[in-house]
Amino acid sequence: MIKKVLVANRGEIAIRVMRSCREMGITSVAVFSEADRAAMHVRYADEAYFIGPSPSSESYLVVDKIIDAAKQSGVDAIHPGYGFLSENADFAERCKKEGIIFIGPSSYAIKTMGDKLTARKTMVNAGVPVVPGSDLVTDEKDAVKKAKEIGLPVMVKASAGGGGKGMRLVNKEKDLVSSIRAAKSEAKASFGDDTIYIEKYIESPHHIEFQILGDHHGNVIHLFERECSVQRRHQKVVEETPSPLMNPEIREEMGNFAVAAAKAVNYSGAGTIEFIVDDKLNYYFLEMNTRLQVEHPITERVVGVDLVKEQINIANGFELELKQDELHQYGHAIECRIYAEDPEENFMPSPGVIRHITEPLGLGVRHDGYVYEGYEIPIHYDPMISKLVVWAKTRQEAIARMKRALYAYKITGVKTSIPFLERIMETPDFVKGKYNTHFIEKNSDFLMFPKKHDKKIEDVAIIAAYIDYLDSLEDLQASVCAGNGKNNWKNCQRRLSFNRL
Amino acid sequence: MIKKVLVANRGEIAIRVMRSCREMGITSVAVFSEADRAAMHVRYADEAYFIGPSPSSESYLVVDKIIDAAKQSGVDAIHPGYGFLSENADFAERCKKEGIIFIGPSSYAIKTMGDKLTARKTMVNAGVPVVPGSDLVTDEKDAVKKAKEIGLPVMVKASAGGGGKGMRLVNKEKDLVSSIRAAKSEAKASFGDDTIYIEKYIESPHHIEFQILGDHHGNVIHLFERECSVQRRHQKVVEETPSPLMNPEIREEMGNFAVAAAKAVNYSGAGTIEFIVDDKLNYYFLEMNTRLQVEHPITERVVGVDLVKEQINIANGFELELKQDELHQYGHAIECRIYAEDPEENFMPSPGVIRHITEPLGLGVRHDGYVYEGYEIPIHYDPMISKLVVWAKTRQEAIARMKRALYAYKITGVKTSIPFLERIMETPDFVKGKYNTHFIEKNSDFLMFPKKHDKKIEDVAIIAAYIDYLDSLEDLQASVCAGNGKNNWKNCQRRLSFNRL
Amino acid sequence: MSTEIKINDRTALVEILSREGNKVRISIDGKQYDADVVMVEKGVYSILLDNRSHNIELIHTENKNYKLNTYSKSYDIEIIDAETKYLKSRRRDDSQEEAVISSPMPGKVVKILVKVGDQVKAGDTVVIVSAMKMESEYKVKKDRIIKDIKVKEGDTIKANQPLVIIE
Amino acid sequence: MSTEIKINDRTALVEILSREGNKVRISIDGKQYDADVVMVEKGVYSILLDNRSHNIELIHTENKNYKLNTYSKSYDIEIIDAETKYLKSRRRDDSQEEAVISSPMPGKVVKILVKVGDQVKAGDTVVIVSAMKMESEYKVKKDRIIKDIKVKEGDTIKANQPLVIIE
Repeated sequence: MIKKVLVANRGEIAIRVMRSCREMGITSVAVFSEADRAAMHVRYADEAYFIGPSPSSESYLVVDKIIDAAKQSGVDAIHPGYGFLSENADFAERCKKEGIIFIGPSSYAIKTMGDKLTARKTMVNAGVPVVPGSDLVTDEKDAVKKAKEIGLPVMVKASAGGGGKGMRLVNKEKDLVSSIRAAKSEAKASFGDDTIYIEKYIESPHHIEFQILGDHHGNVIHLFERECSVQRRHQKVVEETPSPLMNPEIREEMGNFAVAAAKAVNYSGAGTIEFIVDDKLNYYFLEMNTRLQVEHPITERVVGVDLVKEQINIANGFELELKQDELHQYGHAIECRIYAEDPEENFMPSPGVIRHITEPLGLGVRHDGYVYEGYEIPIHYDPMISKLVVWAKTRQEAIARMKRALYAYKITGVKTSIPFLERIMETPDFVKGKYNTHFIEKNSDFLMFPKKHDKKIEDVAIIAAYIDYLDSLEDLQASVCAGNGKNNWKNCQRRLSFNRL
Repeated sequence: MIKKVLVANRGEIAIRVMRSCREMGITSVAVFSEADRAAMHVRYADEAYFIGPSPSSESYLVVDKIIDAAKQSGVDAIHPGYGFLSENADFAERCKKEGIIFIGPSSYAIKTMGDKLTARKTMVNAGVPVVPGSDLVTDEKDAVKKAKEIGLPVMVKASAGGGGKGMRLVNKEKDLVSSIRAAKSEAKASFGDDTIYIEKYIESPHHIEFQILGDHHGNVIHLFERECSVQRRHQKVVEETPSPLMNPEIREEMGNFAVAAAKAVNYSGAGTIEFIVDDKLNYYFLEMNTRLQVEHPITERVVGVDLVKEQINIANGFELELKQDELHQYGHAIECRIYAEDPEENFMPSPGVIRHITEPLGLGVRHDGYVYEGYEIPIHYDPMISKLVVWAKTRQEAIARMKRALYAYKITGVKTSIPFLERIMETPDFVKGKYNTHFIEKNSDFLMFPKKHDKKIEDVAIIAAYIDYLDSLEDLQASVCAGNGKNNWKNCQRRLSFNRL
Repeated sequence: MSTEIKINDRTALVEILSREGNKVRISIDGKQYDADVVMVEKGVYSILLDNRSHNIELIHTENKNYKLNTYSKSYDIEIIDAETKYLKSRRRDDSQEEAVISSPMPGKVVKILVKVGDQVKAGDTVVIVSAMKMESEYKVKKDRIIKDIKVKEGDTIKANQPLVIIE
Repeated sequence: MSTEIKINDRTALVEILSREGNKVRISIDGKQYDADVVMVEKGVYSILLDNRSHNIELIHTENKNYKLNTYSKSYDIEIIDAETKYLKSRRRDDSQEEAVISSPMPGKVVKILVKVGDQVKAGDTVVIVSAMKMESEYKVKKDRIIKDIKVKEGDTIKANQPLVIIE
């Protein structure tokens, strides 16, 4: 039985894991870098171990330091959270060698799913649909033949490619030959290798993923889908479940494939099968994330499970108590990721000191964060401050609730993505549930359109600033202790002493 | 359609109502007394109207002032919250006369249910079980006969009684005559009237209430029960749903009676039928609360509804969309009421300034509060600071979650009932779900037993205080601006200016 | 140099042995601790001691007095430095000081049941204070004479403010 | 006496007409307002104006400058009082001041691509700063000469701190 867990992470996910530990009566151990001495995960944990300088490459990513802290603290298990070492097969293997339970899948599963080509082959063997594509080809005629087999539109990609070079989208058969030639010659020029491959081009792609859980006894279940198509620079911004695109038949099909995918690598623990889905609900395996996802709370809310507790129970060797046919999606949940970034300045990161924070509360709102007033968000790590999760009976009500929660969520001191998220909630395509991964690009004008100018609000702002200015001027004058009378000096001291309280 | 609502209340319930208004696109109007200018409900509302001095008898309870504010602001409706004017039939009637929708039942329903004797008679006529009792009797033999009919144990009560005088509990038949005599003579001596009545004494009483909703079209549904037996001085402290005492058959019976009770007064809006229930699951109508209850969130969580939205929809004249046979209880919810009071000093109220607050967050936690850092809890109103509501799949998990949430909930500046609530969550009777309204009395030793002395924690406390002392001493010395050099003076100013930030 | 620190009923002898940044070596009643002490928020300290994470919230009440919460308990702490000792030594040991009736909770004076010069008996209620819908009665413990009344009915009072002076 | 207040690009003429407690009568560009202004938390104001409830959060950034959030928008505000005016008038109107390359975000200097004396062309990247896993390149807008380099690779920098001086 796991009685003590080291959480090899920081920020909101470290605290989220520790919360479940506390509910299970498990002692939690934090690790922290120099920048994180005052971080909330250190304050929340039962114990805390220092593991080195601020850059994660010298602390959170150093296997030896984590293992040292685990041994010093005498934990039974390590929870890796997401990011950092969570999908590091060597780390999982090392834990095993050291006799520490790694709360996650086997290093074999991590490794197999971590390599795209191996993962694709494994899925093909397991009968899971993958994006149709060719093997590598050099011959032009072969390429044309393959492209026709796959069916247009296709992407022609240079095998050695990257950065869009040697890549061609082909919509019409008449362009096929010329595009293949162009791709090959560009690839040759850029990479000195004209090997190419051909992949089906997915129009209007949706990113839909399935949460799965597997135990050590061969049981695997899925906990339905999450729609994650609202992305900026391949970074998820808003997630929801159920997906507005989904229907019960496709959900069951995809869920079954997700289970098959996990079984193909004897998966144990929590994991996610990502699919790319087109508007006609054709779906293809994209990749597997062999860890807890940032967006796991929306599944927790709609299905009614605590995924971290499930992870720990699985790591304990327990059989899954959840049965597939007893699971249901109930209502609708949306997650917004709150980043410390300035939407008005091209999403420039905005680290700094939190001067004031009001967290949104009330019915149907879950808030997983880690910052507090006076906390300085360090420059070294991810800019995510918190995750705002709402639930409601319907999608429409969930959107209204998210707007209400975002309205009440106030942070000063750093810029945040809150105004941008509010705008997403008002975007007609989002409101209608008609969106794909091109959503932010397609709606950028609406999303970036400044709110209408209100002169009265401007005047209210002036009033606040001016009154604050006058009052601090007065305070200052009252406090300036030029100090020629004893009485005055005493007053000064008293005021200083009072200010400190 | 209601587009603008005045919330005739303060504190957490005012904000809770406004949250739902905001989600429905309804403009919310706050009213506030002198003490409440800086209160959160004023900050949260779209508009705010001053209604007089701090004592509620001169502000929140003054019908004319509320009506004035409603007319000035041009609202369509008034939501009374709980307490204050929420069960005032005259206020409901006045709203009607003024053409303002009262979000609550008719004044007839309020009046009928507000008078205990009328309510009892109405329930008897509706076939709802009430606590067996006699009419008023003066004759001793009549009294004995009635008592035997009702069945022992019984309470003999003086009709004019109060404060326990002229009241006798009779367990054995042989004591019946002497007790009746004693009660009569005590009643005569105390009140000059020896009229008595006899009521069945409910041993091990449980306080279980049913949430109901009725619309203007004659539809009434119930949303299952809440167990409210953890009480101190007849004040609820902890509530949960489902009740650990309940079974599906009794639940259905009681639910049907709750619906019948509401129908008997043509009830519209949200209301609560309170029952007294003994260990053998005999249940009797106690009273009806013709308003939203403090503890409504546990029903919202387990049934998945927003009761304030339902209230507003009903007030709009809409038909209930919820159907009895589609409603289910899902999982388990517990509410703890956080009071500003000192459990170690006989629960003495503890108004004052909130110096620091950390609110509990995360999976399955809802927190409805209204205080913030720097806010001064006024002496004029109820000491309730907030309501902590948790949900989990099982009762056991919900208790663990509540403990986790209470652990993380920190308030300094005022004393709170948090340590007492933590103790309740650990009390074996509560953990087993074996408790009735005598719970706190019965377990007072356990509840008040001080936590064990830990010298190391004491030393940690000393370290914190001493370091704080040394650092503020240093600050003070650096800031004392005896002021003989220009440089020094400048430093002083800069420090003061910095302190203000 | 050691300082006396009073924590609830105990008086501890405390000495800082060394301090560098947030690393503090401190001796308390002869026991030596190496603690990592950081004020993370105003009045909130995070202390790591033997890798245990402690959270302490404190309020500086007056002079050198603190009210302090740990997870499990609340403490009253007083720093008895040289100045405090000096002041304490000067304070006359006068147990016959005039007695003051006050309310530990802030609130409103609902009723004053005495007037100056009244002779009251042990257990008599002198003043009633109300806060948050709850009334508290303040009584005398011995037979006394009312010397002075500092408030009137309807007054809003602070905690521990003198209400009635008796002798 | 009126004071000029700059809000984003607008300059408003502001005068307090009367003030009693939190009731303020104020004129802004000739329009008169009766506002109820309360600082409810540090840096957070509640303002009632014609019974509308406004919440304003502000940070005093430097001197008489504020950063300010309302629900719908953020503002930069500067109070231009007599002192500020005096200082501004004294400031030489020197458009040939030395140019400074700085980063509006705090972070870490990842790479410096120039050395003192280098001639750089318009659009050349001079320094790369990273924060929160994101790198930003800072370039010169015109052909320039590198006059001074104030930081070195690996340095942690504050927002708007001078990194490279060009002329």
